[in-house]
Amino acid sequence: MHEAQAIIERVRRVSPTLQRLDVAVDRRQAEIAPGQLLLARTTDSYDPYLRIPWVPVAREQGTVVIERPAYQSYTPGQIVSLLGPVGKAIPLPETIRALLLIAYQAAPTALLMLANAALARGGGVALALIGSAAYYPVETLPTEIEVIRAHDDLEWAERDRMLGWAEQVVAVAPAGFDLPAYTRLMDHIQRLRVEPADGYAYGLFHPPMPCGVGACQACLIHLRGGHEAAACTDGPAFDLKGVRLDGA
Amino acid sequence: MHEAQAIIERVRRVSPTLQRLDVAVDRRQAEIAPGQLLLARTTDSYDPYLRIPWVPVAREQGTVVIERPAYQSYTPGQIVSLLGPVGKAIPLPETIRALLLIAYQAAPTALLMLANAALARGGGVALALIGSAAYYPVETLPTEIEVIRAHDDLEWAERDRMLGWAEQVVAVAPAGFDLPAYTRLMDHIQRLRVEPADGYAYGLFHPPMPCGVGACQACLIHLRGGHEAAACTDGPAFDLKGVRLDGA
Amino acid sequence: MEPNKRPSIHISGGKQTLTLHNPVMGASGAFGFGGEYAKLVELDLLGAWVTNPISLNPRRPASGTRIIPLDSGVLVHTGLPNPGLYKAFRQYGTRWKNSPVPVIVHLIGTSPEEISECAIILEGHEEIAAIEIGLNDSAAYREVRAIVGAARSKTQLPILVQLPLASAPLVALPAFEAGADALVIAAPPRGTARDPLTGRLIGGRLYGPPVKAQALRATGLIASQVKAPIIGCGGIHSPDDARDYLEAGAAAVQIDSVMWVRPALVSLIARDLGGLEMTRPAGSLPDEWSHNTTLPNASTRASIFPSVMPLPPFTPPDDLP
Amino acid sequence: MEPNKRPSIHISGGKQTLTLHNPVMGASGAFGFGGEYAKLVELDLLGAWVTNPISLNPRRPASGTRIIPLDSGVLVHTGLPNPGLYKAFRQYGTRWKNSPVPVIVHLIGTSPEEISECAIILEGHEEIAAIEIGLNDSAAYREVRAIVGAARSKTQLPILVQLPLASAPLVALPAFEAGADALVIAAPPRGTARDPLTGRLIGGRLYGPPVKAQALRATGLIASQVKAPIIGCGGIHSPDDARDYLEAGAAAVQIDSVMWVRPALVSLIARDLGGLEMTRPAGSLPDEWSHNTTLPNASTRASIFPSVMPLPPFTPPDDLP
Ligand SMILES: Cc1cc2nc3c(=O)[nH]c(=O)nc-3n(C[C@H](O)[C@H](O)[C@H](O)COP(=O)(O)OP(=O)(O)OC[C@H]3O[C@@H](n4cnc5c(N)ncnc54)[C@H](O)[C@@H]3O)c2cc1C
Ligand SMILES: Cc1cc2nc3c(=O)[nH]c(=O)nc-3n(C[C@H](O)[C@H](O)[C@H](O)COP(=O)(O)OP(=O)(O)OC[C@H]3O[C@@H](n4cnc5c(N)ncnc54)[C@H](O)[C@@H]3O)c2cc1C
Ligand SMILES: Cc1cc2nc3c(=O)[nH]c(=O)nc-3n(C[C@H](O)[C@H](O)[C@H](O)COP(=O)(O)O)c2cc1C
Ligand SMILES: Cc1cc2nc3c(=O)[nH]c(=O)nc-3n(C[C@H](O)[C@H](O)[C@H](O)COP(=O)(O)O)c2cc1C
Ligand code: FES
Ligand code: FES
Repeated sequence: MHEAQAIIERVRRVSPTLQRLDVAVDRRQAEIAPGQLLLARTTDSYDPYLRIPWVPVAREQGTVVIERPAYQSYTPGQIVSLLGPVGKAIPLPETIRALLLIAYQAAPTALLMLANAALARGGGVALALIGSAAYYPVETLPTEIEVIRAHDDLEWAERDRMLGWAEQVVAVAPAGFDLPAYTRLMDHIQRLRVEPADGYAYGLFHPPMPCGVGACQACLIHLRGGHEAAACTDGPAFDLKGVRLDGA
Repeated sequence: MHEAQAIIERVRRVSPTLQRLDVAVDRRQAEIAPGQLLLARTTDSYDPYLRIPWVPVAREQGTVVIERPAYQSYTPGQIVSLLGPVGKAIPLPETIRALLLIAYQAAPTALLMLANAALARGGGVALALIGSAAYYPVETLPTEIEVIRAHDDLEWAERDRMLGWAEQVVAVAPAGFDLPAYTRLMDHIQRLRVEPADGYAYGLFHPPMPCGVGACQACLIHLRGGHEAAACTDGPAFDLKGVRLDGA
Repeated sequence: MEPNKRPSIHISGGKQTLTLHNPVMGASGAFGFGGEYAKLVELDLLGAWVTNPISLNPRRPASGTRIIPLDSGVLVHTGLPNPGLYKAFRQYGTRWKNSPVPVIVHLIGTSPEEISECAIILEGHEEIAAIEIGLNDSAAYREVRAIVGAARSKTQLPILVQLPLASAPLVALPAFEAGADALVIAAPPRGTARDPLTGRLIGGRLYGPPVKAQALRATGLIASQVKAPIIGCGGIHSPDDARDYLEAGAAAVQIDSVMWVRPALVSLIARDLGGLEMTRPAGSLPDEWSHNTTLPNASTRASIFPSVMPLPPFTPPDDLP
Repeated sequence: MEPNKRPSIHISGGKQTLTLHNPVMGASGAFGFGGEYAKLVELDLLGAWVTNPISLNPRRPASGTRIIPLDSGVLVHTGLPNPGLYKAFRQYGTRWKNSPVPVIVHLIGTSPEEISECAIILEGHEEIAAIEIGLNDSAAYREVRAIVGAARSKTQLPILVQLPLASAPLVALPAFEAGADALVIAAPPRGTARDPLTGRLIGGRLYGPPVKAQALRATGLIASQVKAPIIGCGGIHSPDDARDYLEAGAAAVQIDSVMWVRPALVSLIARDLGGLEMTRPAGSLPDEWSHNTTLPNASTRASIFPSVMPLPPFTPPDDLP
């Protein structure tokens, strides 16, 4: 975890709404693992003030690939300041066979590096794109991923079959709507498996992160047992069994 | 004077330090005269907050040419918001024969449209680039302009000859250093011509202009006789005979 | 002009009433003396406008007038130059008479004596709809009572008192008790910054979006404590900004430096808050209407939420809490 | 580390003295409890650092913790969660002992009783170099005297009092008279903004460069009125920002949210103000040194002066006034 400069080497439009940046990063940031973030400053202006979270969709040989909305402007050669890697890797079993990823009303961007890691380990990967996530341009995804799209919420057709199939489930939902989304996910899981195993279902928590180092206390997640953990140092992925989903 | 959108149609690097933008502006702003300004917003961010003054170096058929530092980034097709024309035209005699322009420790940008107007009327134009202005890339200037460069202040070799030759003198100096610069210019002029004629020597005043319409009272210039005039509505050019050069 | 859908606001004082057909006003210090903005904004959409600060006697500009750009804002130091109240009437009286909406004269509240004299002068002028008194940052309980009381005893016009941000929670009640008919919260806060031209530290008024959070907080606090009509003021740069003040308890708002940086927003804010037609008229140019103008910078700001990042803004489903 | 060229600063209180080898400190609320920034900034360059606010008893985070992006700043609402003073010692005591520079504990100044009890606890701990007391925005003369006086009567440690920006000019003197050894001006001002996620108005602390002008003004005012050592705090984002506070009368500064957004600037500011070596070391990477980092945005700001526009920054000749 440190602050370093990085260079945008290539800018590619991958769909009408998305572009991907190949960013040459320093050695330690190139080791970034699935789930971890980089906090980026791209201008000298303090507007916007907080760093922007960048979750790579892939990494390779000193380069990370960052997905951004197409309407933003980036230039090859542009120098950016990156703080990171922030947070912990999403735990992925060495011998994962079946990984279910769920993007609920949110882009699946933060799940894609994990999908690639599971594919590399020979696992099967399914990605459920729910609600607005169904508009995500799937042509950008590896073809090995089985994509399920559902416009209406968590009641998608294949849900129970997929939850049974999966050895591990990792979900992402937007900040502010994460707790209700994960509550319903856990309800469904509990109905299928009386008590889900530890490490079966993870949720990503992406509150804004002013500091990224556990200092500002602005990204706390309430855990069972009455204590809190910082999304920036203990997350962003939390085993949903351990999270107080009522937020209290 | 109104607010309208404009489109940057072309971006040309004209020297290692300068670029020029061809900006398609609306009908009324296309009528901008030498000395008048446009106040530009180029981003949605409020940082920077105040509009940036753009002084065209040329205009033609619904387009104005704007000179900007090369390190700034503009894109063809970019839409900008312009407020203007702000201020009054620099008065130029219909039959000007000899016009002396002086850029003192400042870019001559704001003088170039006037230079072109005088050339178009068949007049001779000399441009004295003094101090840091001597670094201005002269290859961007019309070849008809006689350029004099002097590194050391207002003591340039040709000074007295040029002041005698000129029917009209227009000088530009940076905000904050305008009064002392124009004081010395007037001292030189007074030594040559006991009392300079009205309308012989103009100075451009470019204080920051928050509003551009005479409302905020932030751009006042002290005139002889104890009253003030707003640079944004009565300037930016003032007959230096009427200005209180001691600033009081 | 479209029919006005929102009920008018009445601020009664003495025997006269200030009626605002729109809750949006132009603020003192930004709007000029004589309707300088008439060519740039649709003046007749506004509820009223307030003149630049005027003193009994003329004030020269500060010898060191300074504008200092800050992050997302600006510091302005002018010394509040003005021709004095008598000459102001000669210079601007006709324009005040011809204003399509009420004109409020802002008086620099230096002393009770000066304020009395100004109030007496204004009393005879029908073109003036109300008085706004500006208070010094350092004016405390007793001085505020004396200044506002002096105006109250001399005029039947409605009196607005514009409170300094720093002292607003302390002087709101004395200003109200001494006869203010409405409180303007707040005057631009004062700050110090280094002038890049002279290298000196300069004091002045602060303008820009960052002012809003503090003025909005003061508005909420005072609205819950003082039974006066409140006019919110500070950092308004969008209809949403203005609506935030209404939700915090203000009856109306004043807009200031947004007029300098994006004059087109003035009509947009007034139309939105006044319940006027917002639809883009057929054939209008983009200059005249832009959805985007209501949300400057919103897309950049949204980027701190990575999960919603590359998708268009989304609405949560109804069945989520 | 290069030799320190600037004389140390001594803040004496009770029988003990806080010695700052560098006038730059890390501020409470931004720097964490236990040196979370040790991996990101050169802690040993700082004069000291202040812990996040700690209360006698534990405080849970606000149920609606919220971060609201603003123009060039941010509103933060956390509810000041902390484990309480006893548990804080168990959790962070070792790190405080091992800190290369003095650790100052920030106490939430709720009541005289609570502050007394906290002061007694701290008294026995050598790893604590000083106490900083945070005051509530609404605390007035009498309450400030009582809270600071309670601490003074129970500890020989130097006492810093961090004043709310809004009330700083009013409570500086009572805080000093009741025993403060130094005044920190100011705590982050409080504001209100709309949370884009919940649509509700939220109160919280304001951070970012726009805070500076107001805090710098308060520093100048109070330095001229109160004979206490002043520590400037608010919106510092460059060595020049920090130097402005020293020129306005501060003896030292605290830096806060710049650590979040540009941690590399912390060393730069400390090196500059401490008189340490600023030259770029041969072979260093651009990350480690950048002239540009001292002037964020300066080139954009300069563009409001059209005459100097397309030329590099220029120095006026000596013979101009
Ligand atoms: C009795 C009275 C009534 C007033 N009523 C009104 C009113 O109705 N409306 C209104 O808007 N204004 C009012 N003011 C005026 C207001 O206080 C300002 O003086 C005025 O706005 C002019 O502001 P300025 O910045 O242009 O000039 P000045 O206020 O003269 O600017 C100088 C300021 O810079 C500050 N300063 C300079 N150097 C430093 C430093 N190193 N550190 C910290 N601070 C520094 C000083 O504190 C001072 O405030 C009133 C003033 C008085 C005395
Ligand atoms: C006695 C006491 C001592 C304290 N000492 C310290 C200290 O040492 N250091 C420190 O940093 N803090 C201190 N505080 C705490 C401080 O006042 C805040 O309560 C604390 O910073 C937590 O802030 P918050 O924003 O996270 O939560 P809260 O303060 O609980 O946030 C709620 C805020 O939102 C505002 N608000 C909500 N809705 C609106 C609306 N519609 N309009 C306007 N305002 C609205 C409220 O006014 C309120 O201030 C102290 C508090 C008390 C009571
Ligand atoms: C590429 C794309 C992305 C979209 N993303 C979202 C979204 O994130 N949230 C949402 O509510 N609707 C989203 N939409 C839906 C549109 O805003 C619109 O409501 C939707 O297309 C319904 O209209 P239709 O009949 O065109 O499909 C998206 C549409 C497209 C084409
Ligand atoms: C294109 C260009 C523009 C310059 N503009 C300025 C200027 O505005 N002000 C200034 O003081 N020096 C200016 N300089 C001078 C340089 O900063 C430097 O001081 C100067 O080049 C002297 O060193 P030299 O030996 O390279 O000529 C400029 C130099 C160049 C090449
Ligand atoms: S972002 Fe600051 S504690 Fe997590
Ligand atoms: S810029 Fe506002 S009066 Fe001239």
